Amino acid sequence: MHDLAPLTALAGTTPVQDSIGPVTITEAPDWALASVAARLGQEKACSTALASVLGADIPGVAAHTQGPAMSAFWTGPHIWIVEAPYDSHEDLAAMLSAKLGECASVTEQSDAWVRFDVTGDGIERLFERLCNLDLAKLGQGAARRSVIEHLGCYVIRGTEGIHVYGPRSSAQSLHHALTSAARAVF
Amino acid sequence: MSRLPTGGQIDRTRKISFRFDGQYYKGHPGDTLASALLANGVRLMGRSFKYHRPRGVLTAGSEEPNALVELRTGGRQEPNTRATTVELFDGLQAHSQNAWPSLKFDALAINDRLSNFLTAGFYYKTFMWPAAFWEKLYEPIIRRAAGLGSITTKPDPDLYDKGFLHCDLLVIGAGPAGLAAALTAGRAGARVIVADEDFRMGGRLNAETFTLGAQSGADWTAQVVAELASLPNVRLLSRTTIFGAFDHGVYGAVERVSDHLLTPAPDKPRQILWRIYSKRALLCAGALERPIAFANNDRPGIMTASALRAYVNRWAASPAETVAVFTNNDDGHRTASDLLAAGVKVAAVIDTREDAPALQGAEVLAGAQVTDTAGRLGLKSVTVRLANGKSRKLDVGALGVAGGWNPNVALTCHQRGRPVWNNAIAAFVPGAELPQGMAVAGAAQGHFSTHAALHGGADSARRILADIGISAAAPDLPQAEDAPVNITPFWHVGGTKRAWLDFQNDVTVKDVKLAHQENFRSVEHLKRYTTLGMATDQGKTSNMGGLAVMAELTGKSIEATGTTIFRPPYTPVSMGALAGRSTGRDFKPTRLTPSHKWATEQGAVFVEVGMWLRAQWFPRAGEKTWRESVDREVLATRASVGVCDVTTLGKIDVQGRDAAAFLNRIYCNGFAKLAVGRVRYGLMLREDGIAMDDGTAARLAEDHFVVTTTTANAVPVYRHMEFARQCLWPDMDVQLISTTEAWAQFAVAGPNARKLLQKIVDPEFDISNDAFPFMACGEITVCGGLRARLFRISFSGELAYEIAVPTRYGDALIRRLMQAGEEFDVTPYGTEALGVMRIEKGHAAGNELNGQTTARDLGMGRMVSDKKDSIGAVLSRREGLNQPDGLRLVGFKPKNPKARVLAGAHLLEIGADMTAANDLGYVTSACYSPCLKSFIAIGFLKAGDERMGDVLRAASPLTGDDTEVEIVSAHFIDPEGERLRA
Amino acid sequence: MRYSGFRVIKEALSGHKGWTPAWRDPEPKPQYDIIIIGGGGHGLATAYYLAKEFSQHRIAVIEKGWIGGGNVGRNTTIIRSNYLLDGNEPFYEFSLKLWEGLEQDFNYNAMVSQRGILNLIHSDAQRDAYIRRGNAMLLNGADAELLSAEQVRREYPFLNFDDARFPIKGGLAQRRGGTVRHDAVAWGYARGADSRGVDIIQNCEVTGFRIENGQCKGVETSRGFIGAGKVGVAVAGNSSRVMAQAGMRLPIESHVLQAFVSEGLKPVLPGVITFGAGHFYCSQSDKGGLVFGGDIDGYNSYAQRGNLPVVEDVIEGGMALFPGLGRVRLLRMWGGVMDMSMDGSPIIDRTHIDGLYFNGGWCYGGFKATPASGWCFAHLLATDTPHPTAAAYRFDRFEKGRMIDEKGMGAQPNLH
Amino acid sequence: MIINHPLLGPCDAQEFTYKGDARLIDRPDGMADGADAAFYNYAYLRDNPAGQHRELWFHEQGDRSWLVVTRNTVTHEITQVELARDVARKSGRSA
Repeated sequence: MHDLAPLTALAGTTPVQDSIGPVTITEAPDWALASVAARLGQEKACSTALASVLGADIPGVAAHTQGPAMSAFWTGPHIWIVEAPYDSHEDLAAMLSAKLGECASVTEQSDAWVRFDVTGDGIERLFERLCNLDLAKLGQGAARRSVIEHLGCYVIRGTEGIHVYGPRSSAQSLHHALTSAARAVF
Repeated sequence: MSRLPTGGQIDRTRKISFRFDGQYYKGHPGDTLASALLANGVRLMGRSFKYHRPRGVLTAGSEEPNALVELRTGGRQEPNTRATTVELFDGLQAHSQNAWPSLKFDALAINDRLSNFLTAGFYYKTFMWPAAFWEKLYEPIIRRAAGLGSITTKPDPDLYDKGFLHCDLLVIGAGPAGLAAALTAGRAGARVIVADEDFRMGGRLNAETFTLGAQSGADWTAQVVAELASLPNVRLLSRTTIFGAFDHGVYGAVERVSDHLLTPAPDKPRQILWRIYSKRALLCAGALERPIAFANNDRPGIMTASALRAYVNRWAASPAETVAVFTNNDDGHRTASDLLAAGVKVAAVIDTREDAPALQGAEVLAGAQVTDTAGRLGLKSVTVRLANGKSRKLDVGALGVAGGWNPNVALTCHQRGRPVWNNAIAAFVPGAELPQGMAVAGAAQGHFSTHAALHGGADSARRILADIGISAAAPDLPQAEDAPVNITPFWHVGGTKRAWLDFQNDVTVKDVKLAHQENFRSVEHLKRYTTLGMATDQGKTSNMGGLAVMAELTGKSIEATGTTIFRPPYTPVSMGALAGRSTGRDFKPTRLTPSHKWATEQGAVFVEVGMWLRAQWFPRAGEKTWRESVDREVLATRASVGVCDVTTLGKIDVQGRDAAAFLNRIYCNGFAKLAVGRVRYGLMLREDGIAMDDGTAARLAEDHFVVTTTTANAVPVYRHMEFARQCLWPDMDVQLISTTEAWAQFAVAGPNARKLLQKIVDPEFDISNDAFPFMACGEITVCGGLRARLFRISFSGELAYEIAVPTRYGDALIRRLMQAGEEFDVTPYGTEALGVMRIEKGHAAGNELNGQTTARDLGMGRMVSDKKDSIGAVLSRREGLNQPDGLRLVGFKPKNPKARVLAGAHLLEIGADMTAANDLGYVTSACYSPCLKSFIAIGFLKAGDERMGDVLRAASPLTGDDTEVEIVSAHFIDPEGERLRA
Repeated sequence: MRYSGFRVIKEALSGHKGWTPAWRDPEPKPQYDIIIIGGGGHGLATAYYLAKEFSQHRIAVIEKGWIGGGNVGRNTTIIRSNYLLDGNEPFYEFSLKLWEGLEQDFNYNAMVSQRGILNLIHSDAQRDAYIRRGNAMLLNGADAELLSAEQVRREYPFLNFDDARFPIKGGLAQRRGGTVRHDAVAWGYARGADSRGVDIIQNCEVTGFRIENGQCKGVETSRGFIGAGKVGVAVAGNSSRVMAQAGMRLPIESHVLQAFVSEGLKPVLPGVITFGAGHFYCSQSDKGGLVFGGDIDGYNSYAQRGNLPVVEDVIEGGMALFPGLGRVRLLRMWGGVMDMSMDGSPIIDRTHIDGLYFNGGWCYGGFKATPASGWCFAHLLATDTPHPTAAAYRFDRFEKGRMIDEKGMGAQPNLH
Repeated sequence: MIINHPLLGPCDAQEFTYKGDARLIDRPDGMADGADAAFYNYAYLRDNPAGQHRELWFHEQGDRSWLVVTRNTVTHEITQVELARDVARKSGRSA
């Protein structure tokens, strides 16, 4: 095993957490991500294969589904991003491409994104200051891409709270946007 | 003291202290600055724009053209603030504007004496001689006299925010119509937003005395608002102006969160810009009363009758003990009776109608007109011409003018709909073409009675909710007045004295007559020539009068005369709100490289490269200039080894069975036959044949490439490839995704690059020159098992690699490289050294790929394959892009090595005149080459490839540079490429 | 009637009874030598110069609505000649020289105000590009000046130098640039043309061309057929629509550009500034309003109105550059139709139809070009040869690969 | 403006990047005779109608689909939105 120490997207050795009023905004670095895109003509095969890997239905348009070990969300026509705990799945992309074989193109995305988990009462009031998604219609299991302070982000309604994936290199700008909006609201 | 003993929606139990022009006054919660000043006996509040005439309030709302003040001080100083909308708060400070030395004595009031010379458009006819005097003399005087309030140039210390709201129904205006509509929709469970610009909902109900059922208007309002507030599906936004109706049901709104406070609470915004996405919208914006033009109708104390009534009813403030009303319709009589009821003396109601109704408690002068007024700083008397031709003088301190009501149609016209004329009310009402999803109800629709407003609001809400599948029941609505509109249009009293139409801009009836005389007769010409309607009220109080006068002069109907176009914003919106949080350093996001933290520790100097911050150079102790640092970084790299963070280059993962065939069409050069484990330089053309971007494509597997783009073009290139994939060749099996951020990538360059890498690359991977030659690539592991990608490519011209690891390990990797490289004196280098080395090597970059150059210009003409159909190939063959004397990329070496060659210099023959005719090309990139101990440059020269060895001038008259340069190959260093193959 | 200070005083003392119409409203004649379609700035200027400089007669300007109602009545009033390419710079410098003598020439005060224009620099690459441009300007006989950040700070101390996302690193100034009272330009040319016998016919819409065996004989209008020896089209915002009536497809897309004006303020901005790291440029009018704009909305539109995202983008730029703007209020916003050509540069050329000439594709650079555009179009109409400074503005440059692409954006109009 | 995305439903046009006339799908064959004229026409000439316009929008901040939007350039009313890939296939484009 190599001996290089990772940094979080906010350039720390431990995740940053902010509690502002009723909401808590937590940097969540411990996720491995890989994009899965169906090969042309292999859409069905890919869906089936991915579903069995997930142990759950593959997510439909703008949806997120949770499997026993892994979860996934829709990012475009026949394209999904698969999530799994980083410690157990650092090689997620390799594993997926082995399992999906010829029917999909798999690309490692773990470090393309920074993830923030936002929890607490009134997060709707926070997100109406951040992006144009209709939070009232963004029920559990919804996954939409939207723009937060000029940054293209995925906004996912989880079991408790909202997960935001933003471009990793802009982690500090996104963190600033989330926390300053929270202070403005609460 | 003109505060009435009783009444008004003010909290008399509390006193608020404020200052106007340094003078202390007291008011009550519920007051506006205007009502509080009137209550303190202050009628003079401002000066007009052109003639600097003394002015008081004309209205009680956001349409106020006269009573504009500078509110607050320092960085918070806010010019042109309507005293009629400023909610009084403790410690408020306001100053009058556009007056010097003081509001009471304004030197520029001299303009009023000269008014006869300063008629509409006079300035177009003079100030032409001598030409030079315009900027030097005339214009500075005009500019100083013009303008209204002033801003401090200090940064605004307050925060602003933005947000997004969604609803089934947006109700614009919370008067009787809006509240009835909101109640109807709210009870039906629809998602409703109710927005009102006032700090107290209710609209005119706050200013009227009549009852709804058994309740006062204010009580009914309070009850409805309370119910609405209790509904989770209803959102009430007071202090919120809907300022624009945009496409497809999108509305712009500004909520004034903190303007009623001395300063906003910490971290809280002053205002919020809401972008409201609505399925339907109901405009219940009410109507605005219009004045009548007569001689000297602009004196402090003369205001619209509804404003006079509002000050008395809502704020218990009367501008004077004795007042009169001048009207052409019944509503003026309502003002008079309300004032009487409040104990204000009404000297007379002057009614232009011969058949004017009588009024209990006040004399009605039927068929009479106000012909003049007196009182320079405040109204003292009005002169009335009676029906019998005799004239009478009335001593009054205030005059309420009732010229009829204009429905507030502005938002119905924001998508270029035009209002239509309605004779019954003598006003324009909303036309047939409304913004998508909008309906109108109440006074805004021309239905002026409270009964009509209530029922119009409720019925419209039910109708438009039905369109979107929501059925709503009719609410129980209270009995309310249902007075008919009785009006005989009357616009202006004849006479030779000035009668004001546009109060703020000082446009009088005379000016309209002059415009007509000079053939500025279209409403647009009228507006632009006289500035009628161009004041901060956007013509709300002035346009109708102007139109009516022009219609009279041309003999056309008012409808045929038409209106000018209503444009957003409905009322002026602060720039801060429209910018929201994106100010200062937060103007745009910042992208940081994986080695940013480490580079900061090294004391690196950073530079903005697009959104990225990159290390520009790494100064060391004792280095006095940036050049010292950069020269050191270049020499150390070329002598041993250097490391540079190149993560910012775009990376696109290209997979699929047709990946190679796809790239073969994207790049002008061939890619079909690139072997797995190899990298190739690629040049992309735009379809018009001009070079778009360059980079490398590494083939990691038969069906897997990693494409790099320049930092600047990462996004456009990805977009371009998706276009080709989805629109041009939809059945190619290709999948694309950006991996720019996923991998931390470092260039390791210099003779010792391999030795350094061999220390961290895991032993099972052979990176010897034979096993891993120039332009090889592969997936490897480093530092004991970390997955990585290695590319043997060189931008510097040295033996070089680019190594990529997952971004989270980028920081650790650069530290490890530095540590492992100590024995080679490894040097981190920044973008400057990178730039120097690429110029020394003659590599094209952004300055050369400037969107105007072809492959041929860049010396890569032969790369454009004619054996295949690739994007841009065909149009790159056009004659204009293939001239024998066309531009070619070449190198330049100054005859005197110490002489600077400047990027942006132009090339001319020695001794040739500095004229465009002699322009032979230009220098694109230049630097000092520490290796060649000389300045060097590259750039484009006409037929440059045939001019090797010639000497030209690189001239930059802009900077005073003029250097003799020899034309050389752009490849200054290692032209044979031995180093990078070593 | 000649305008002068004395005249103003004389009229003031005699009740302003002597002022005559600035232009007549004649009925169209059956036949003219030259008809100009479009009573905007360019059309009126063309007619003016045809009559004054090229001694042409029997000229009519036909306008669908009211004159000056196109982009000359709806722009941000900036004049400048700070162009890079040989195809452009001599033309815009010719235009600037005409502006400098315009008011005396047509006896109308259009408030030509050479208060200077400053393009701010925020990166080294931008400086390199501006140096290249500034030198091109000087080589073409225009004026240009490179300013350091400190010099910029001295002239505009209130810009954001200390807390900026993209720091100001200098600027390229053209002191002879400035602003003009835009409506007055249309009125001045109209009055000057009218006084030289040109018929200005308002409320007369062209509905078609009468073309007989490859020769344009005149135009069908809402007021009947009007014959002409030559027809010149100068209908910015409607170029494609009008030329389609002659069966032509143009290298043009029509886009909306929004512009903005603030409430009146006491003087704060000395000249015209353009932000180099965002979409924002601004000047202050003599009335005191800050007149500003930014980028086009980016989609084809004839609607003369835009949408919120671009409004916000422009004003974010304004606040980033000038943090004191926060409490200034936006008074009015509007949209104009920009005929965006495929390389960002205009067309002044003959068409393949004899007697039919075209002037258009001005993108959002049309106002500053008004005098030279009129002069050069008049030159082409009168002599059938292009004016030297406009010789590159040909239709066939796209087919031949001789684009004049200042920004290097290629054949995508919304990027120019 | 609001674009009713065939998969995602109503989306703010701000999330999209505009390219232009949907005829840009019909790229000529670069190897065919007369390609020069065909490409000149393709790259440079536009109908630029005042009215119905079929145009290409890229959902850059969304699902990365290219769409063909039928929009009225005078009223901005949008009457149809399709996935550009489907349109391309319908018009006979393949690999």
